[in-house]
Amino acid sequence: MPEYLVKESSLASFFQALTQGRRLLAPQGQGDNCHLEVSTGPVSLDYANTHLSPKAVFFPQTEKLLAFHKLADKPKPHQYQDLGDKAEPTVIFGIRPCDAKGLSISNKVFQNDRFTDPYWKGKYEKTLKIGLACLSPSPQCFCAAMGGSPFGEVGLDVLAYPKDKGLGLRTLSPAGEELIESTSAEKADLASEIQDLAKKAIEAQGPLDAYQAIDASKLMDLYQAKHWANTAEPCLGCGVCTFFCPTCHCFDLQDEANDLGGVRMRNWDTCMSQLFTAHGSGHNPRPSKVERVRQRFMHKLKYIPIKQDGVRGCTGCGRCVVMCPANIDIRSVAATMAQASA
Amino acid sequence: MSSVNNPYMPYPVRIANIVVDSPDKSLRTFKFEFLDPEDEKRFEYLPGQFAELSIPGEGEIPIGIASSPTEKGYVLFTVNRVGQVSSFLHNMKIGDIMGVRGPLGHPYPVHSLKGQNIVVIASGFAVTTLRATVAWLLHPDNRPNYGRITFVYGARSPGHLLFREDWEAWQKRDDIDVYVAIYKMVPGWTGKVGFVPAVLQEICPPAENTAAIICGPPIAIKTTQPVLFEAGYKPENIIMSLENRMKCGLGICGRCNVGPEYVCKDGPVFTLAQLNELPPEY
Amino acid sequence: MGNLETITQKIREKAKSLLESGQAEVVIGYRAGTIPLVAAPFFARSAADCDQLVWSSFARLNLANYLPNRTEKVALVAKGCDARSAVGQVVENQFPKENLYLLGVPCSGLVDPAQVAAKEPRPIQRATESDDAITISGQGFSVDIKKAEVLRRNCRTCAHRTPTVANELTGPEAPAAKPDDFEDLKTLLAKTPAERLNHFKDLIKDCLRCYACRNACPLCYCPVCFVDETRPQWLGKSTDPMDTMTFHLLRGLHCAGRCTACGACETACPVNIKVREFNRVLDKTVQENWAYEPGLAWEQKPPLTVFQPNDPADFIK
Amino acid sequence: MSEFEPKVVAFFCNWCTYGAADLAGVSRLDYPPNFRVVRLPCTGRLNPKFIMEAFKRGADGVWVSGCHPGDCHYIAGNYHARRKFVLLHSLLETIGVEPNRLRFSWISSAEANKFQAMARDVIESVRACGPNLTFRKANLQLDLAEVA
Repeated sequence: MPEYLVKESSLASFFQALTQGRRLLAPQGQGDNCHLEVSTGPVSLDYANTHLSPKAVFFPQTEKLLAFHKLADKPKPHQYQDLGDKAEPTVIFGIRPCDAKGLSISNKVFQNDRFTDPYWKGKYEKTLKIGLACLSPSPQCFCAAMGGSPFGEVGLDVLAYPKDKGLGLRTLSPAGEELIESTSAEKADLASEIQDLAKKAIEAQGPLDAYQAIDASKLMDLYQAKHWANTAEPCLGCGVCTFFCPTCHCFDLQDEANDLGGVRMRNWDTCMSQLFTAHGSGHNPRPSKVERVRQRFMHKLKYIPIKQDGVRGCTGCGRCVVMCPANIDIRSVAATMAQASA
Repeated sequence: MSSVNNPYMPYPVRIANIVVDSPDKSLRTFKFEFLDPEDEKRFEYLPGQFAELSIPGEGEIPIGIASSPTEKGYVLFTVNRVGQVSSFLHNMKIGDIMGVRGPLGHPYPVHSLKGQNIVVIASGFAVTTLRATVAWLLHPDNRPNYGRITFVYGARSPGHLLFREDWEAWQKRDDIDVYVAIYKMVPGWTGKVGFVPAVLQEICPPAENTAAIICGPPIAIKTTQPVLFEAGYKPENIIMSLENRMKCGLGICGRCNVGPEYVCKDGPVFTLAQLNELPPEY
Repeated sequence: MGNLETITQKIREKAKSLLESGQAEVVIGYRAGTIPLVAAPFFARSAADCDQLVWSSFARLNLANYLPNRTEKVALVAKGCDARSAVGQVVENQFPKENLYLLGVPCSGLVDPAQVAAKEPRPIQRATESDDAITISGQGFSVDIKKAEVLRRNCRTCAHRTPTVANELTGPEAPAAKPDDFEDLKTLLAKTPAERLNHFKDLIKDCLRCYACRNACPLCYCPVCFVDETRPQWLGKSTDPMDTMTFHLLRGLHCAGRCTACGACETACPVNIKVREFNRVLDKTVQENWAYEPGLAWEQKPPLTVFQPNDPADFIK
Repeated sequence: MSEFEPKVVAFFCNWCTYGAADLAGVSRLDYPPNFRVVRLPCTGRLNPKFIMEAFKRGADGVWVSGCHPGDCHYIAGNYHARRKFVLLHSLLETIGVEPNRLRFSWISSAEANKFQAMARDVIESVRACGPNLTFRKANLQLDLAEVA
């Protein structure tokens, strides 16, 4: 796919063009206050990553799916009706490659081999994703160790990187190319520069794909490894890791109603909660935090790769590393798993 | 958006009948009729699949389908009163409107078992999807495709035996062997007495070219397996249905997984050979 | 050797001897974190483990949280607030006193990463500390910050930095800070109800309802929390602002008269909500009405388990 | 505002205020009909979450009433309750709930007149506060409009 250049002087018109007929979401603010917000551009590139992952754009923490009336004079009382996907044409500028990869992993869950989730699909397909490559990784970043790259292209329509106070761009999909063609960006040959920058950024991160021993090992060997009780011991069971994870997609369906009617909604849920798997009978397949912590790491590093052609469910964004109140660091856990399976 | 393509949309149904199934009233069998006859065609299923019973304002519960697709005009579900939704459902009346969402999961592999003998082993109220299976197998369209069929069913007391009319009718047929047992003798009972594994041991059909389909509480499944092994059954030919807490039924919401497999989407039917390779999280 | 290193040495030595003598089967303390400005909970069960134990001003979690339901004999590395919480656990029958060894650390206050980030927004790759300053460094910079400038709010007003009840202290008593005078609450109370409501609504607007504050709290050991009760379900699971408010109000009430101001809740909060604001309202009420501070002695009776016939309550007609 | 009729959820102790309400009725002391009574065995049974639930479901006010200190049927239930009320009252007042929305009283089963006066006072002061909109969960209707 071709590359393009946006000069500093044409940044304003570039972002102006992005907003034509759609809303532009871009990171605003810094540190813990960096969030995706509606923007008219130009977008400041001076941020590490958004505090929360961009999954909420496609999979809001609370999303109302269906609604019904109870009153007999309304049409179809006590019958659920669809509230629709609420999708609007959107372009996100500035998704980091780790998060874009995360979205592509969740996309295969929400649109799996048997079912398609219409609420996710509507929003996913109406959103163009422009990534921003990482020239200098943050201390908690480890995308390369998880098989990704600071210049990763998975899940993106366009990859951008800061260049001479302007932007370098590479389009990655026909929709992305059409979008960039509609702007003032000029074609340029940036292939070798991108290659060089990517190489440098990966080297700055430390070890490449460090956890291959996990991929090669047997599921049950990892599952039955001895370290899980120790790994789980400091866990508080709060689920912050799952709320911040770009690939955690679990949810709870809940009905809420009053005298007039009600809604069925889904809310983010977490496998760290005891209730998550508790049967009505009281039986619980994952009764203690040892099973629950194991589930989370096995899911990321073994179950998802089994289901998704070897792609790991952790993209190395580092949010859980920073957010875990007990400092359970997935890098250390993965290293322990790799060691246990060696 | 067309609701036909939305797997979260329940089909509206009317409660056509309710049968109280156990002396303590904890089990009721609900007969639903689709409000839109077209929905019945869309709800195309096979024995072993389940559906989410959806009560507006209360929530959903995943329940195995107790009727067989060969029975037209309605679907049957037997519901144990356990939590909020099932308790609410138990208080609903004939004529009430609610929803059924499905069919979900994979059925028992009845098509790939063609030409084989089948032994169906049911304990307690898990008999529901097996009742559907036997009804399906005995349908004139299907019966010729299978060899010998054996149905073993046990429950606590005669009052806890579901679908009495069905199995009494099957007992009169000569193309199925029916063994119904209660766990403890009560006056007036003329059938077998004992737990399902003991009954099975007594009458277990030879393993050759035979598949066993088991459904029941974990303890019954666990104690039945040794009997089958002893009779020479291989893990590939022991077929079971799992239960886990579920919400979406679509393999998305994440809670019912057993290792990489989602019970709702990839199950609930697994062979013992498959389960032997998976974490025991069920 | 600075004070911190002395304490670390003392903890390691004591931990080893407690494990060796069988007085403790596990020593719960801190190890160095895998990222800057963090010390992580650590469970030492062997002499080799003990060499990983550290003391630092990043030790923000409350380790008493790990006591309930534990059957082992525990030696707990406890700063003032942790020790008070542990005493509270014993008083509330959540942990047997005979299984507890309190290795008390006189604490000089802990560092709040949010305040550090406010002073130095660049990505921090390394953080080291001396007794009264931290040094943070990243790509092309290295900055010293006085700890006193970036202490957590609760540490700035901590009256019990040295454990009041401990089997042993790792060093000389730390000077107490000026106690919380609730000045900000007094200012707040002078405002109109509508302004106060906006203040508290704004406070929790980012809440994700992850319940990290609850899970990090040593007081929250209920087998089934009210947020998880289903029949009836007291709390909706959505991000409805009223459900979120209800959670914070009831969480605050459950902690009233028990909270030791350890700040673990605010440490755990991933969206930097000052959840202790709710607790402080109640701390103030408890102190004013019943002159009670939790966790200062084994014999204390929590204020909601006792009463005086003449307890003040003018608002009841 | 004149058309606003407040709804108040009242939590009454079975042994005193509940009887006072009864006595007031029998004695033909009229009082406003705006409250729905939840009978408790003792004010000590009152969990703060009951009060929050009432507000969330749209109550404009909550009134809690039990036995005078010293008169508890269970000896000390209302003493314990009193301490809980102190906390609840201070927390809700601080976060900005108008003080008149949440009322507490001690009324024995003989005090029909006090009951009448208190009932009138509670309802009128809640009326003056206006409808409770801030503590009500209100977003269900919004979505119902979409499927009307």
